[in-house]
Amino acid sequence: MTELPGLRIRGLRVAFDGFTAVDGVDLDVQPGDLRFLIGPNGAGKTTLVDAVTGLVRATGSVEFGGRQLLGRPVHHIARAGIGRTFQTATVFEELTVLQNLDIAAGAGRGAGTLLRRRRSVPEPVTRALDTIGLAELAERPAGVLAHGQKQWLEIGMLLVQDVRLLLLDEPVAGMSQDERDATGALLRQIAEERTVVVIEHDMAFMRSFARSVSVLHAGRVLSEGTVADVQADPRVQEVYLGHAAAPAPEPREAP
Amino acid sequence: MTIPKLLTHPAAGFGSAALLLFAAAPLLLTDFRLGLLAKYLCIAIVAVGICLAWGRGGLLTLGQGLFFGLGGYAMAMHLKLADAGPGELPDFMVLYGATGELPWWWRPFESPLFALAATVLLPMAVAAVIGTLVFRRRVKGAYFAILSQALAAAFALWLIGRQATTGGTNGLTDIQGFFGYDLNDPVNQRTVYFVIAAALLAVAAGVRQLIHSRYGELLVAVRDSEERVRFLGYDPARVKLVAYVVAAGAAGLAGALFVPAVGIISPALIGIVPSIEFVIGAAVGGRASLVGAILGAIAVMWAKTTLSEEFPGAWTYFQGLLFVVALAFLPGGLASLVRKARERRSAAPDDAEDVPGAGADAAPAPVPASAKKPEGVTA
Amino acid sequence: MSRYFPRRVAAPAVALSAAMVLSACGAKTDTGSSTAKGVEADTSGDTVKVGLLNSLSGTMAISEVTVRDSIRLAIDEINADGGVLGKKIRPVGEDGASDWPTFAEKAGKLIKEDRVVATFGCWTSASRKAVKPVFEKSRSLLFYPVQYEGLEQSPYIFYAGATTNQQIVPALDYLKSQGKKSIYLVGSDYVFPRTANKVIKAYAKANGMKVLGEDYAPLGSTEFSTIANKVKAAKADAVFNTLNGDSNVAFFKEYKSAGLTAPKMPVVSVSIAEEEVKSIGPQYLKDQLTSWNYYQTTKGAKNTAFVKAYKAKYGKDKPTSDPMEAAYTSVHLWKAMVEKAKSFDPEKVKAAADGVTYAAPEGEVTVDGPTQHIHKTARIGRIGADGLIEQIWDSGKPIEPDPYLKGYDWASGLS
Amino acid sequence: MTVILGQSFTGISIGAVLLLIALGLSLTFGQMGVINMAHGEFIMAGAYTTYVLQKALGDAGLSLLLALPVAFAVAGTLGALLEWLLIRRLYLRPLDTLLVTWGVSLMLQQLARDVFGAPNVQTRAPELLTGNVTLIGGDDPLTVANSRLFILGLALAAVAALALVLALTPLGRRIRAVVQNRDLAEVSGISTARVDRTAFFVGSGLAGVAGVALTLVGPIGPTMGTNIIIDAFLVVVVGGLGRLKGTVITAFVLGVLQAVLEYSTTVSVAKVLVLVGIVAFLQWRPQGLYTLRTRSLV
Repeated sequence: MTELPGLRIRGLRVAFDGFTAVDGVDLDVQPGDLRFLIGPNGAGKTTLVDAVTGLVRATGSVEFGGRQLLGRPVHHIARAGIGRTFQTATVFEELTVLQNLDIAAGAGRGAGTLLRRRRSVPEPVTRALDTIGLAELAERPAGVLAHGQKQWLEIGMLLVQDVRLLLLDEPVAGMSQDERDATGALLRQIAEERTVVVIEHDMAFMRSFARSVSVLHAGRVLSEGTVADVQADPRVQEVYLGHAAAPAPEPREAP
Repeated sequence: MTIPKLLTHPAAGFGSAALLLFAAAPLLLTDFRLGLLAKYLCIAIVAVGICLAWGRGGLLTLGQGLFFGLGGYAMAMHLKLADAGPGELPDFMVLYGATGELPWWWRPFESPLFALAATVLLPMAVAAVIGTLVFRRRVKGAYFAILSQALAAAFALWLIGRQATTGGTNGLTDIQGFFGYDLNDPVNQRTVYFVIAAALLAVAAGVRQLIHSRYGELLVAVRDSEERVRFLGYDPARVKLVAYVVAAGAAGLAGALFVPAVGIISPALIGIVPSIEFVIGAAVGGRASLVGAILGAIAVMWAKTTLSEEFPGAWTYFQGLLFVVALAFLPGGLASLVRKARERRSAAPDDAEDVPGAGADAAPAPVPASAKKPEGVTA
Repeated sequence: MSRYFPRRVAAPAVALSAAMVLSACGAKTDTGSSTAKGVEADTSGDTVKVGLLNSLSGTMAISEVTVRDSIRLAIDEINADGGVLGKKIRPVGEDGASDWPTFAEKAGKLIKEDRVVATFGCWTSASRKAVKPVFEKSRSLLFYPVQYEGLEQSPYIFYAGATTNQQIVPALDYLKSQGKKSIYLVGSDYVFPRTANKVIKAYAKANGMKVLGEDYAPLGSTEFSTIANKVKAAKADAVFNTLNGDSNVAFFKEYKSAGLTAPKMPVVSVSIAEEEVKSIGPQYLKDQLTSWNYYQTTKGAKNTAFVKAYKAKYGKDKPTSDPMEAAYTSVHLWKAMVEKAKSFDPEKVKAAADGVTYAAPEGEVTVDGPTQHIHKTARIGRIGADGLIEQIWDSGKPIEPDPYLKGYDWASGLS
Repeated sequence: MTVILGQSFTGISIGAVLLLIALGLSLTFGQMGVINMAHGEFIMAGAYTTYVLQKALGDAGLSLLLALPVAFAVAGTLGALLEWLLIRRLYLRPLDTLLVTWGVSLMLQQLARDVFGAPNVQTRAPELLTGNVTLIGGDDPLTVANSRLFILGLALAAVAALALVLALTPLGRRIRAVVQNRDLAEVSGISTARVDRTAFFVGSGLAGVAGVALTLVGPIGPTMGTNIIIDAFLVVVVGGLGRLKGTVITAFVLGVLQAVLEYSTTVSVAKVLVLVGIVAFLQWRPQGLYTLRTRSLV
């Protein structure tokens, strides 16, 4: 296996009409990490991911495997091996699960392949179907899937896309406990070969699966380290609970 | 294969269409009605392109008149030059005061090969330029529709303003021959009909192949969530561009074939109103269904002829009502009714149903909650 | 297996069509059009059909509906009088929808499906140009009721409206006689105004008049402040107006707002008849000039009867106008020609046409056989506050039609 | 010199007409995102209202003044009706809205044709508005038409009124809230459906007022709306959605541009150049002159 690239962010800043959403973030995610980004609403978590994936304009520096990402179009960043999901699962509802995955696998296809019909299922797609457990539902339109299944499908799409870095925005929001556990296991499995960054509000989920955590507050990195480090940080406690000195933030349902 | 399955098989559809077009229609219809059918088929060719660009790609091409016109004028210019004979000016130029010299941009159309190629390639090239600019800047949705309309209107105005070299409002009319064949001869008129029918089948087959290819699936994906496709590493601008250019080529071909069938091309076929009328057939029949779009276009044109023969005012009401009913209450068009009926009859999944987007067809693309604002441009 | 199908079907389709093309070759253009035969009209029953081809919808409906009405009036009169050659006339109406290709399509339908003996209608030159090849190919007759730009002579069209030397040239003669030395040309952007203005410029050059400007507005355009400014700045002695339809309304409102009036700078219009005066409003048109061959106020018992019959049939507030009168007259002229030829056959009707006369509301008119135009009297009118047009000058006698202006030296370079 | 000044005013007065016809759209299209192709027919309804009132009352001045509120109400009601019958079902499908309202516009045109006849109808303008004011006297006088001044005044008054309503009244606040965040507004107890309908009433009503003004300069007929609708949309698009300021500036800029080009070329060429210019401009600034930068995804 080749050396995994890591993510290196320096002085990242995003402003909308006078409001600064991300205000000078420095962040390093080592190759093979399973990093959780937490923080209260409006901390700039999603905007950070938006900036990394080219969706919003930002200043500063974002390097992945030594390559500068800022300023490049979204689809180039995607081809550089960075994939993401959204808070609300966005799969192609009218296409089948298989078609969703096939499209995700095909960014590099030439015109000749594109203009022909799909004759067989590409090998990575078969593998991904197994990994995300949707092999049975391959011919169903994605629109009829349950919420959790859609989230898995999204993750599956990132797998076949063969990204090196996965940026997941609240992947377990709205899932049952069983589904959460399954998702967590899936993320662990994925993180063995790739780098994963997860935005999450669910603290129990974070505690169970995070390898490292960064806490964002008001557009800045407040604290960073292992789960235990972060929980022990008084600044984090203050942000989450006001002045109370509770030992750890309470688990909190995502909206 | 069972018999019912055979009947619903797409090949059977093409076969029976060919049978209808090449055998039944010429036998049953008078020369005049066959001529009308030829005209309808031209509109159906435009609808095939619209089905791809709008139904599959979500690009509301309200300016197809532009491409129809480019194709039509390219063909008509050559035919007028051929009618005039070598070295002579077309009749209208003499009449409206050209100075005896053929304008430089007419010259290449003296060559039949150039003209034939231009009927399709010229609209495609123009579409490629427009599309590249527009899609790169992420102009989409209604903005795209209004811009296409403005361009079609501008082209029509430009043609009208240059009477000495374009025939102005009259357009190019009184076309006598078609590559050496006399268009006055009913036999040749029939031949023109066959050419058009064959062109329709060929274009439909080509677009069907596109729709069922991986590209077709990708196009639906772009329609439903362009941003998501971009995050998968594709450039949606290029995906849309292909659909737009192919639709332009179909419209250009239709325009070119319209000229020998009807004997005239004029700015009246290019502006805003005809451009919208190109869309209505596809909308009524089912924008995302190829068969629906073709049959819809033919049916609407037929209704226009018949209704306007009997009650000219009623046609306008009817046309308005068609838009309202088809789009507000039946967004999948008649094709969605047929599909529902078929689904009700046989719960078993059909072989032909693995078409992307077949399920909800033209039901509106799911819109993220944040998109209650108009589709427009993004930063 | 279905995935292989497009290629399989496309191939036979292409082959089939290629075979069709090869097997079904008709006449080549260079062998002459001998195989193209005219369409024979149906004269077998005790009625004959005639086609009525006007726009009943779209922008031109405004004008063309009135023409349709007067054609029907003429047909009713003829039928009440026993018909033509003992056969009653049955009108078959079609809507051209203000769209030229539709005109061509409907003309084809009238000739080939309804097998009419003659067709009356069309208004714009563009619609006439669109149907001209249809009538020529089918060898069927069209009677065209509107003044037009000349330079045309189709063997299968009878032109019942004025050509340039019966409307535009007399108007210019009148302006010249009034001592007007400079004119400004305003027109809609289409065939008639552009061609008319070519004639006007040639006339002006030969007659020592100056053309101070020439402006065209797109059909349907309703923004005329710039043109009014230009006209005002040019300080011409008169304006020659060939605008069409809606544009006239906006133009005259702007003209009045700019402080321009008929005594200062009269406008001569050749497309504004009584119907248009009504929709623009006499408020804006008072004392402006028009040039036509007929006005509702034209003197004569025949016109009194025509106006009375028209109002009785269509309403008291409906004015009669030149194109309506020409359309009405054209039906009666056709009847006279058919009766002279004793046949509905277009070729025989054409042969009999020369010298056929009819006592029309505008006075006696005569068909000129060689050009298939009509001898008509030119009349300059002044628009009154009541919306009617009062004749202030006429040519005294019918003017011989000269569509190519061959009788005018200054026009030699025009065609 | 006079010509240049005269042409500048012509440009401004063309701009005033554009502003009037686009103003209602800047609310319904710019703020609410509804593409209403029948907007032109609401303008037509306003014009016919003037005609009917004048028939009934006789006096040109009185009927014109009275027509302003009545046309606002007539066109506004038509708009609210359209919103209630069709548009509210289509808020998520802007392209379908475009085509549906096109169909409605066809039917309204034919209705006008059946009720009032295919020919244009005429209204008399009050004598006061048919004259002109001389700004510079002398041999080459610079005059400005009273009707144009009236339209300019009316356009500016309408803009001011709309701006005030949006900025100060509870209705305005609700409209802005719904535009900015529909879901949040709904949760905060605002009936978005009712706000939509009211906003549509106001926007369509403004079209009616524009129709009254147009009777002074143009024809009143069934097709008067179609001729101007695309221009109106382009003004709003170029100005930038959701920005009244953008609509106002764009209307006047396009008016002056049109006037200058018309003077130096021909009317047709000017129109083509303006259309192509707009397309080019949108290449450069796809969101129009003024834009709201937001964090929205799509």
